Amino acid sequence: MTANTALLLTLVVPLLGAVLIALAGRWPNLRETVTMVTALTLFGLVIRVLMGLNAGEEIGVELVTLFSGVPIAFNTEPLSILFAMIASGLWIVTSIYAIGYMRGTNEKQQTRFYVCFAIALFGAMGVAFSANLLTLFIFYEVLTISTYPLVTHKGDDKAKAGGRTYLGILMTTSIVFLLPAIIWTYAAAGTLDFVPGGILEGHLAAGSATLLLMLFLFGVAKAAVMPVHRWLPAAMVAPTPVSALLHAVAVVKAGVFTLIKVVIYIFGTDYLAEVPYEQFAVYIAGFTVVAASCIALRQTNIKRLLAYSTIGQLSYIIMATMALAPFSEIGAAIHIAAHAFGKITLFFTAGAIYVASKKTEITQLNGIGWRMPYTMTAFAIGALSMIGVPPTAGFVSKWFIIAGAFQLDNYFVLVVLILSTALNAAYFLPIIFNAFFKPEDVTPVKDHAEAPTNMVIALSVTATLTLLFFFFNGPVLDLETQIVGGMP
Amino acid sequence: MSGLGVWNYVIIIFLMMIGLYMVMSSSNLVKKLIGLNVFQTSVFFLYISFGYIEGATGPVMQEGASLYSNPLPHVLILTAIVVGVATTAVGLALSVRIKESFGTIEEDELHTMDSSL
Amino acid sequence: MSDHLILRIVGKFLIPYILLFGLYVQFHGDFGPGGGFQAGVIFASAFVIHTLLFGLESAERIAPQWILKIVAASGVLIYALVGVAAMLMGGNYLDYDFLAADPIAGQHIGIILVEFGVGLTVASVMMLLFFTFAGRGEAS
Amino acid sequence: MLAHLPVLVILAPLLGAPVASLLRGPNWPWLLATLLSWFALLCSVLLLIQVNAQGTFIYTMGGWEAPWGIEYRIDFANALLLVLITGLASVVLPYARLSVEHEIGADRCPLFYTALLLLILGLCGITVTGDAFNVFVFLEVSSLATYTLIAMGRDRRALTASFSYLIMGTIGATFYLIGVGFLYVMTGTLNMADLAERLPAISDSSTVRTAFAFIVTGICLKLALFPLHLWLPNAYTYSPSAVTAFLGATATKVAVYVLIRFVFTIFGVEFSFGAEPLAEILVPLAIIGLLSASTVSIMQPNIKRMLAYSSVAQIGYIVLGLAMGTAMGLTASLLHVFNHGLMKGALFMVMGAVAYRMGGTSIDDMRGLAKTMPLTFWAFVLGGLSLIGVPLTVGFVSKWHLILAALELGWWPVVVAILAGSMLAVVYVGRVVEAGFFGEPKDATKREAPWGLLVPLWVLVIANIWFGIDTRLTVDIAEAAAAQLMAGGVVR
Repeated sequence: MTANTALLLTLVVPLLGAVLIALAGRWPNLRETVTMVTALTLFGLVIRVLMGLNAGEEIGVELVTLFSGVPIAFNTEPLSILFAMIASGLWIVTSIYAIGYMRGTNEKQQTRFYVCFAIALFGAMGVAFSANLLTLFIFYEVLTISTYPLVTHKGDDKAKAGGRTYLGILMTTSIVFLLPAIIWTYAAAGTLDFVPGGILEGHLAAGSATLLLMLFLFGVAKAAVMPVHRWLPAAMVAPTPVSALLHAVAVVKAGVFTLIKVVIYIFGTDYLAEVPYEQFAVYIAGFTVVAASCIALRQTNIKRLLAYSTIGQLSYIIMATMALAPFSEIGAAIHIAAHAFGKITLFFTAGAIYVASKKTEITQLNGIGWRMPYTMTAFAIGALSMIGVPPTAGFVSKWFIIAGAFQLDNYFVLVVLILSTALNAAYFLPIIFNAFFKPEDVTPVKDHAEAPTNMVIALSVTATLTLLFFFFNGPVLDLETQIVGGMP
Repeated sequence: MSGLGVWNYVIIIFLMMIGLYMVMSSSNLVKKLIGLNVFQTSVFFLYISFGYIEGATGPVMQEGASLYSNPLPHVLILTAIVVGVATTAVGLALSVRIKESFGTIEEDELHTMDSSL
Repeated sequence: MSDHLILRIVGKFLIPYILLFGLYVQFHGDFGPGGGFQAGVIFASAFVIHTLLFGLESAERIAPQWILKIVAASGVLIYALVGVAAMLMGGNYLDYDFLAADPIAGQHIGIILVEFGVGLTVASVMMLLFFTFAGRGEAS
Repeated sequence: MLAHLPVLVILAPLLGAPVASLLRGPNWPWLLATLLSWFALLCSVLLLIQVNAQGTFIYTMGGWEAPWGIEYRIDFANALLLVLITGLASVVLPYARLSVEHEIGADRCPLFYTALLLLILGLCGITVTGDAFNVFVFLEVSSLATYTLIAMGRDRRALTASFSYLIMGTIGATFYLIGVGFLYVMTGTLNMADLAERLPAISDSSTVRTAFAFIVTGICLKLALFPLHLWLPNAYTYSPSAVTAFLGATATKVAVYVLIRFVFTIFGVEFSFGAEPLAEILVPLAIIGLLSASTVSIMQPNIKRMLAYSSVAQIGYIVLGLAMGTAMGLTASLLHVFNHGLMKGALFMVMGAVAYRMGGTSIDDMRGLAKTMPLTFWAFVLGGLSLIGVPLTVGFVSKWHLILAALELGWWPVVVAILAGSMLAVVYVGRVVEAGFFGEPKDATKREAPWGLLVPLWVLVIANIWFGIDTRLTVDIAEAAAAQLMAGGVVR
């Protein structure tokens, strides 16, 4: 199998999986086997593409031409392979987890759940391997639409309201900001291909370039920059596996991934540095980091807290990208991975707590650490990664971002990082402390122990990954330095 | 067409306005149709007066005639008249059925029955 | 109006001439003013007078609605098929030149046939319209 | 036979209509009409291929050369329209069998199919003819058929809807007739190509300007441009489902075609946009129309009516494109003519299927549709996405070109308006989808619509996706047509 075939199959397999899952809907065991097989196959295919990339194979597939010069085309580069690996790899873990969660909570419409999940992965793969902005936009929308039934899974009024906010914001921004930005780019440059060094240089007036950058920044609402972040907390009405994989990994990372792509391959970092007021993007992201952390501090619901934490972490990545230092670009790419491992662990634990004890509020967690030791240990690891304490994944990326800030003497970035680290610590550490060292204040509704085994396995795996990433980040680092053209 | 000066147009415009005014102002559906007919007929006159040439004979080949009226507008209007008849017939048929199912053909009464009309 | 003796007598007297005049206008159409439209209306007007004078039932005995429908449809078909015939004989649609060996004869044949079709349709449709409206009033 | 293609398209319904009126029962006329519409589609496709291969296709009726006789003149623009009309007819007719028998009753079926064939005849006729007066005749043929078809709706309000359409439609057509009369007086010809040749020399005269005003106003009435759209919502709401699907997809589009033909071919770009303030008039009307109609459609409890208002809004997009007076804008306009035909056809057919099972088309009837009629529901979702303009659907293709055209002119406020219109579409489509997805079915015992309705429906839905992905056919033809029209369009 050539790498090109593998690339195409990464798109075909999740779709095919969706169809098979739908067909196997009546037999839950078969259905979940299919899900697992699909996830494993997909991961294998992504690995094959990675091997092709490392071996220097020519990778690129063109399907049909939509508009003159803009085909639906796919290729790969270090950033996309990283995103694809995270999304597909964590899908395996999430599937294991989801089986436990969905059965544990007796959700309805489970077949629809798995089908939509597979389609969402299809969207994520498409986003990852898009060779041009239009292809990316198409899969971006596939991702939006396919996750809507997942967000509204419960079907009650609260879910509907959440779904409305979710779809409303994502659709509005993508239609009102992102689409015109793309068409404008096309009108100016005559192409939408992702080219190292960018395609816009010399095609736009200075003021227009600033406006275009802002259109992209707010158009890609999946990156959740304030004030277009509100869909993310709203999406927390979804079942936890959805929040875990999609709203900590696939969907939100598709957002920041898009922005990084735009910065590196559409504008080009050199050109962007000349765009006036480009630093506004850094300030907006920095503000989002601090503001989101402050809001997170006041949350009582675990998942909402995690959602605001995600908003803050995403803006780290955006801030690092927009800072335009080579180190910070690498840091941004690595933080996609680092945050993914940490945040999925946190969501897994939130779901595990819910399944085991039906608890959703932070105040109820006192002393729970001794009832659910594995879960809460994993929680602690995830939280430490969010704060950026070694030896966790979060430390690695933060290191690079800070290095980038020094490269440019950008003290704003530095201050934001320090401030937010303090805030992160302020809202995560008390939870860990209370869970292990405070006594349970009320007797729980039911006497519970750990969550179902597959959930514990899943969250242990991701927690381990969070730790391992600290020690074995070499390959990823080597890969991602390619995007800035070698180690700076 | 010099023989008529511009009077034919004056008359035609007058008829046209009468027709349009009837369509707009009368609430009775049949009267609306009559107005529509007047309006259409004024246009027929317009065409026919286009075709008139002073001193010309009818457009059939004959000895001693060199100037013929233009037959084409007449042909066109013949078609338009047929169309007009058909429209009137459909309109009247509709009025009959409206009368049968609503019991009235007064537009304001129809409106009071159903505001969405 | 069946009790208006004068009208009835005059009507009876006039109707054949109206029909005859209709036929004249119909078949004179390719030489002088005339043709299917006018002829059809004149022809139908005779029936309208008949209906007014002798009642709908009597008129419908002469020209039942189902026959009129067939006639109306076949008039259109005659028109369309003449065109098709011209097409099959090598010309464009409705190119009468090709209907006979001599183009002028072809034009005559074509015009007469087409006008005949038009006349049939116009006459029968006019009658149908009148009968339909007249019949509607009685029923309700 | 290839030389006769333009007339064969017309001939099929012309021969079919009288025969259908004589047949009995619901099925025979249906079968005849369906086969003939397929035949017409075949001819249109062949015609399009011919035009693509050999350029403009001219057919003289009765062998009379152009200024004396009527000629049919097919270039890219009308070839595309013909494919749309006959294609939609070919899909709607198979669908009509069950729907019409259900809504109209078996005894009136022959009449229905006769009228429908006449409607197809009229629409195709307007499209192929190269004679300005002939357009009027076919316009009235199609209009008369339309009035009849609308009046066949089950609701008695169909009658009043049909009546007001009759009044408005006739006024519009008569306006058009006045305009054509003026042109004839000034030029002595009715042939479009001749008109185009002779008009530039005398374009200063006030008669020509008056003619232009009358013609544009008359056609805008027929194409339901805001604020002349008042006849449309009721007409679409109360007519039988199959009729709404066909009308919604084609009737106003043909009027758009006539407008394009007059503005670009006959009067020419320089006159229409230079001497006359066409853009200044049409652009604001189009924008107000698309925004206000979209807003109104959000509040409609009857989904058919909602879609009707959405049609008025979409007409706004189409007119906006052509009112730009650029090749790009015209391309977008032609594309949207075709694409909107596909999506509205599909959506109205969905409503027909809903009416078939649920007995109504209000939002209450749509509740819980995802459970009771999943295939119908998903067809609505896909059609709705196309209406919004989500990528990979046809709606996206035309919106893309429209925005590109507006950007080319630097009309930023127009871009904003187009996007705002899309947002409103999200709301009104989303509202129905939400009801269908989460609502409790009014009657849970209802089953999926029969295959006779579903298959044609899904054919259109798939066409929506297909032409959204494979844009070669539509975009290339629309671009070629736009280039031809911008160049004056007259190729002797």
